[in-house]
Amino acid sequence: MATMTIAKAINEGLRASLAHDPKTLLMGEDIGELGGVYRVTDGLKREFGAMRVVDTPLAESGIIGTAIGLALRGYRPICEIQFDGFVFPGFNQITTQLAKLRTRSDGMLSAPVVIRIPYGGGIGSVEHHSESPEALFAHTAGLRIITPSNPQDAYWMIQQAVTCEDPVIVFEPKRRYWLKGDVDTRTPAADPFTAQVLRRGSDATVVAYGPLVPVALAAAAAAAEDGRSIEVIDLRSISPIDFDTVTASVTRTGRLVVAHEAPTFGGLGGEIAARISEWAFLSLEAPVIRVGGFHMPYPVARVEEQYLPDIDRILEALDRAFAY
Amino acid sequence: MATMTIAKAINEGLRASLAHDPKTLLMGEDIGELGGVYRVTDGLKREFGAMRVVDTPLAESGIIGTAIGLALRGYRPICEIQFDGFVFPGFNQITTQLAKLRTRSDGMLSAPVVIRIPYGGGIGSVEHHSESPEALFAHTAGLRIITPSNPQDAYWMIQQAVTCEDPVIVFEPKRRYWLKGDVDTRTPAADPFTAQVLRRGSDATVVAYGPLVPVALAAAAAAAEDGRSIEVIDLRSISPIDFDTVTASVTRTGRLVVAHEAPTFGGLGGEIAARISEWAFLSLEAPVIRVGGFHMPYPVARVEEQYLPDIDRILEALDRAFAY
Amino acid sequence: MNASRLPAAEFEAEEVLRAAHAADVGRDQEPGGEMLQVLSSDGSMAGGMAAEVAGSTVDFAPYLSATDAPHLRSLYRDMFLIRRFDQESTALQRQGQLALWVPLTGQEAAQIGSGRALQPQDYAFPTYREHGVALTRGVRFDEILRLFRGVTNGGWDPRERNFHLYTLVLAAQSLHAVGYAMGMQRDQLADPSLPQGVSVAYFGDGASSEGDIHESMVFAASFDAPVVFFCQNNQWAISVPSSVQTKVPLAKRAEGYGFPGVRVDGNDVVAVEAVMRWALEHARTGKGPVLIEAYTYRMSAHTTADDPTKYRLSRDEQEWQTRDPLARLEAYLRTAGLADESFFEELGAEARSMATDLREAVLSMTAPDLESRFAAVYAEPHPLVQEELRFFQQYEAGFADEGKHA
Amino acid sequence: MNASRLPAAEFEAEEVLRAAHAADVGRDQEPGGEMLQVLSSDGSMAGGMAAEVAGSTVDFAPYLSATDAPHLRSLYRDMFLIRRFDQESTALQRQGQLALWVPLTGQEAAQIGSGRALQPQDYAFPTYREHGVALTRGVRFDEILRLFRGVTNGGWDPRERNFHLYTLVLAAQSLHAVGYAMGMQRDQLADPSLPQGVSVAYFGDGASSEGDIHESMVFAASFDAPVVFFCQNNQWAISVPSSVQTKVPLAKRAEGYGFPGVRVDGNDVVAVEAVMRWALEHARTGKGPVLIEAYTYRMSAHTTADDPTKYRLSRDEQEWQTRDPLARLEAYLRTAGLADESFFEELGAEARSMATDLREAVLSMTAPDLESRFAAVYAEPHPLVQEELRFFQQYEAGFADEGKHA
Ligand SMILES: Cc1ncc(C[n+]2csc(CCOP(=O)(O)OP(=O)(O)O)c2C)c(N)n1
Ligand SMILES: Cc1ncc(C[n+]2csc(CCOP(=O)(O)OP(=O)(O)O)c2C)c(N)n1
Ligand SMILES: [Mg+2]
Ligand SMILES: [Mg+2]
Repeated sequence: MATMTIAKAINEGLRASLAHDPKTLLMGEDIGELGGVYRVTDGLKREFGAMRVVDTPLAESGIIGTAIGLALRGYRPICEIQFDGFVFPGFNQITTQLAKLRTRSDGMLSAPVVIRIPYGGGIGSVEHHSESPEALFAHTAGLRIITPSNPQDAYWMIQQAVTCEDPVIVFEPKRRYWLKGDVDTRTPAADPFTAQVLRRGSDATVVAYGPLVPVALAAAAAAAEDGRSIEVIDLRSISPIDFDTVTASVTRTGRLVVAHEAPTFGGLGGEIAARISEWAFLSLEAPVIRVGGFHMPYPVARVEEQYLPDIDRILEALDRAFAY
Repeated sequence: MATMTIAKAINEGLRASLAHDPKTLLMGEDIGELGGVYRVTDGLKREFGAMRVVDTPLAESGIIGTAIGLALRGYRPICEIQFDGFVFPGFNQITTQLAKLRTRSDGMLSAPVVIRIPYGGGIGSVEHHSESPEALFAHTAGLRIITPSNPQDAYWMIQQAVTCEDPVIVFEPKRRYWLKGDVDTRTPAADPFTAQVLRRGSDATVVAYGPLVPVALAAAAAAAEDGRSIEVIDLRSISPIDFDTVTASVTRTGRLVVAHEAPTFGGLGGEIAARISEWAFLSLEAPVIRVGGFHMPYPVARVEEQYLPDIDRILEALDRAFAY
Repeated sequence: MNASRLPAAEFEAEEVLRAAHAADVGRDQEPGGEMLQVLSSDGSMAGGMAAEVAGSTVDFAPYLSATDAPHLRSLYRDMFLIRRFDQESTALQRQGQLALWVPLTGQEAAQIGSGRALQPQDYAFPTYREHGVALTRGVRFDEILRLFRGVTNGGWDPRERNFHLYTLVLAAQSLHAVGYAMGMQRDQLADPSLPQGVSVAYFGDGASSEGDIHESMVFAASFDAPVVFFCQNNQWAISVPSSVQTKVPLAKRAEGYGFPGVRVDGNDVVAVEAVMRWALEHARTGKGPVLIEAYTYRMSAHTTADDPTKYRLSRDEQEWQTRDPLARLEAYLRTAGLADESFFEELGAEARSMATDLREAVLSMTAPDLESRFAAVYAEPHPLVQEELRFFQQYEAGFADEGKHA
Repeated sequence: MNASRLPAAEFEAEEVLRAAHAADVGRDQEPGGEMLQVLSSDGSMAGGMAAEVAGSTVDFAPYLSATDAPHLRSLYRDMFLIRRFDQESTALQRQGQLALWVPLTGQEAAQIGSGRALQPQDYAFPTYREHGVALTRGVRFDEILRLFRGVTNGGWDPRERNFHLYTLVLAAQSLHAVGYAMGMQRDQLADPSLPQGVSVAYFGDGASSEGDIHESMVFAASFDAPVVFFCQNNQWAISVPSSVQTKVPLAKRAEGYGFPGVRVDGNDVVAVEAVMRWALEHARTGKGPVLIEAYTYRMSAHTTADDPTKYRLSRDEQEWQTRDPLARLEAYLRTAGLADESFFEELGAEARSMATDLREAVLSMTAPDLESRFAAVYAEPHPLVQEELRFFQQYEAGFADEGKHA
């Protein structure tokens, strides 16, 4: 058991993957000498060499496209996209190739490519550095999408992504890179495609993932002071979504708030609300309330605090749910 | 009043736009001499010349990116993407540039680019030619997305898209290109960003758009024989969505089925279900039922009939709604 | 700006087309001395072939098979069979047995010449028209037609044939080819006793404009990847002439990335094979990528859904008839006395029986059912897919049980 | 494969870096005779400048301003001010007044030389480091800093300055520049009395690998668009040396598209200006696009968030100090007697007062509120935006009214 940040946990997870399987390799912009702009790959090039930790030319379609080719040759490439907003030049290769190869080949071919994307806001940065585009990938079948919210998950989920035969996108909550926690490097975390109940409660359920998990927990703690018992679920996997866990919870609590940083309109909160409204129709005492970003490009740093869902926004949503 | 197909109506609409505003121009692959693979731009190069109807190099990012530049110079480019599945090389320019220019410039710059995309299945075609990716654009603020379901709307909506100061994506239901109907070339269609109630009913509401509108109407007709009165709404605009019209309907009928060809998971049906479940919570007698594609790449031609939402799938969904 | 881009409303149809292509004819159809060739359109064979490539003179003589009669006959056989296959497939499409067909007639030399140069350990990434290359990699004709009958998006096991599936999103496969080559490079480092493989990216003149082609060349050059870019410039991207994609030979692109580019007569199977052998050796021996532009012509429509009379002159089509890749090799084989009449007769018979078998195979292809498609999306269990499959099964069962609506 | 790509675990830190860059030094820092230059690093000025460009010899003498003292002084002034601006902005960032800063020190000659060659009707599309070009287009220093203070993603009205907003997605603006040029072309056709404008796409060595750069060159060549591609090869894309993007001069890419490419000493403001004048004239007179590679060096960090000691040798940084674009022009102005001490003193004073004003302007910048952002998303009314705005206003009002949670 060691204490480390999420960034360090991913670094250690990548190290373990590289050490364990000679077919793994890291690819991306500035991941070598520099160790990535967030130092998540720090020291790995020095340790494993330039054939295993590859500073690529500056071209995201090139990164994903060549990773697919490497995977077809039996390798397990782990690509880094430098920031959420820069995944789009690679969108075509992800959506039309990576996701579809298995179906195209009637199940004959696998493309176990892992794509790491630091995502989300709250870091006071410039345009394209604070986005949450996960819904744009979740709609496409053939991909799996996970997002850790703590060091233990971070350490294990990256390794589980690497051993998965399907392509996996790992969205890393960049503003939590420095969040510390215990990591048990011997006992694997739970199946990465399942949700986890982080706090038990009986009056309402809050579902969150990635950077908003600490916010949801804090909101639940605040609500407890008002005498409300809130259950908090960390989704962990965005595609597939572990609806069984959410349904079971809502069936007990009767109320659901879903929170993500991504814009509400067309976001995954809609998918969750729609499905839970159907599956738990008779248990719901209030409509599912969504908390998310507004329908605008992620705003400039000076106003992002007003934009980002925070404890108060979740509490306000709970208030609305309790008003029914 | 003239009778024409949807393809011809768009052709006439484009002709009217080109004739009316010298700053408009068409850009795309094979739209000139050939008139487009669906002949939607037939004859326009001959009529307006190669500076107004431009056969571009084969590069979708290039098409959208140069269209943005032309728009910045005061032009109104109307881009054709040859098939739904080939929009992805242009996704970056649409998502990070076209959608964001206005916000980036604090409202100083407009980029009134129109992007026409034939979409949807049912044409017995090969991979990438039958997809419905509209949700991947709706989640991004800054874009408007519309889809006509009949010749009258097709004729007018393309022209309304061209005069709109915001970027507009027009999804054209390709398997309905040959659907005929009356076009009144003197009286403009309703505001393209509003929904229309196509059939009045009192027992349940079916919301559809684009290629599924005729299917929804046929399902309503079939249900009528079983004594059920179904209201049918043609959404017409996918972003924004005219929730007021849908809410008003559901408040009366108490039941809602949403149908689209796009995969259900992460599709716009989720957004509609989530919002209507909230706005009409106390009126809903059953959960909103979604009918859509399955979570798989659009399947090969020989099985697409089983895959595509049809009259029976909508009737089955209505049955489920009525079971509550 | 050139004249062809000015408004043309006042012209009549044929003139418009002529005007629109005036510039192209001079530019693209007379590529001058840059195009490598040994077997000219009249069927005469030059003694050798040499050219300036990336600053030094390359002698292609060691790579030429011009005097190897059995080999020339077998090249002719492949070209003949694949053309016959093309005709049969076109017929099958016309009869409604295929959803679509993508003809390759005119490009047999480019495809057979390049494909036959490959070694077993090499791996080719086609677009959607490389039926000739498929043949050289051992893909069966009926396997190719499965896609066009709409029963699969694949059709064969790429790992068995070292021939990837057709990729319909233009240029996407070019990056896969480079990545695959990077893998071959790593395999060799890990085990130097392995035969070094080369990866080949096939693409067309139209696709050359896509960003992915550029990125694949940047990556290939950066990592000295053992990859050959094989561009069939067949003059057309559906209705758009190659002059819209480029005004100079596409082979010249290579220089900008620092690796050799060669333009070869794509209708000369001997020259194509030689240039490809040279390029493969270049890549195989660690000297990095090569770009080959095979200058050829799509003699038929883009697909069976296309109507070329809308955009190109029959004059040009006729002109290219005289450069037919099969006719010239046949002429050479006959005049040089390398094949007698019986060879051509037997080949005709072989092709006829192939066509009959093919037709049978196509008619007996079974369509998958949707149920089976749920299993091909993910390698590992997936709750959403399982749930939707359950729904679908129950839904279908509902019909079986009680003969529901409609 | 070159040695620099082999595992290096056994090396020590400095050696690793040396080994990793061994190849680059010979390759990139000695570009040989291909690089155009008149003002050498020691401050001596050659009489003229000529080069082979796309097959014919171009004499740049008519475009040189080497003997025009007031002009040279004003070029120096711009370079001096922009460097001072850079230093002040770095300081402001260190003091927490800016979220981030992107320094340009080292690239003053490339930016001022190219920017000053533009005519009023021309239009430039920058990346995010073109503060020098911004200055030549009349953008105020404090307008540039608004983005870096996080109060806007823009900062000025591009239509007023004919200078587009910074674009952070690498290479995207290059296509906008080509499209803009296509618009200029059409404007001229409609009204030939208009002065023909040229559009300029600025990008870096790293961005050159993106597909959008390729597509922009394909479109520009295809339509003979009046556009100049201006690539500042400052040797680095954050931590990645330009040798990973290309092994040959980037200027060579142009040949593959059929238009001229020139490599110029990007630290020689006189040469840059001349080459840019020539290129603009080329594009302006309908001869089509040009690619200029300005060979320069990013003397500072990539951004204030970057630490270059992680990836490059202080040896190299020192070596480039000796090629400083300002120092060499200062030396020339002094030795040639074109500027006296008072010129430099006055300039120093001007810069100091500029810095003071700038600091004040930055500190008094007002942040927008989120409410105002709702209005900037769409030009026309939008029900979802209106609804969310209403929600937000009520939500905020809730706090004002009753001092809610937390
Ligand atoms: C990314 C993408 N855009 C558009 C298309 C539609 N399309 C299919 S083939 C074709 C022309 C291709 O021309 P070329 O690359 O020269 O190959 P050829 O068909 O001549 O063999 C087009 C535009 C596509 N398949 N992929
Ligand atoms: C599409 C995209 N990918 C990645 C980035 C992140 N990024 C910002 S600057 C940079 C390096 C750019 O290098 P270069 O083009 O040489 O320009 P320079 O910074 O040297 O001026 C990178 C990788 C980005 N902005 N856009
Ligand atoms: Mg072609
Ligand atoms: Mg750089």
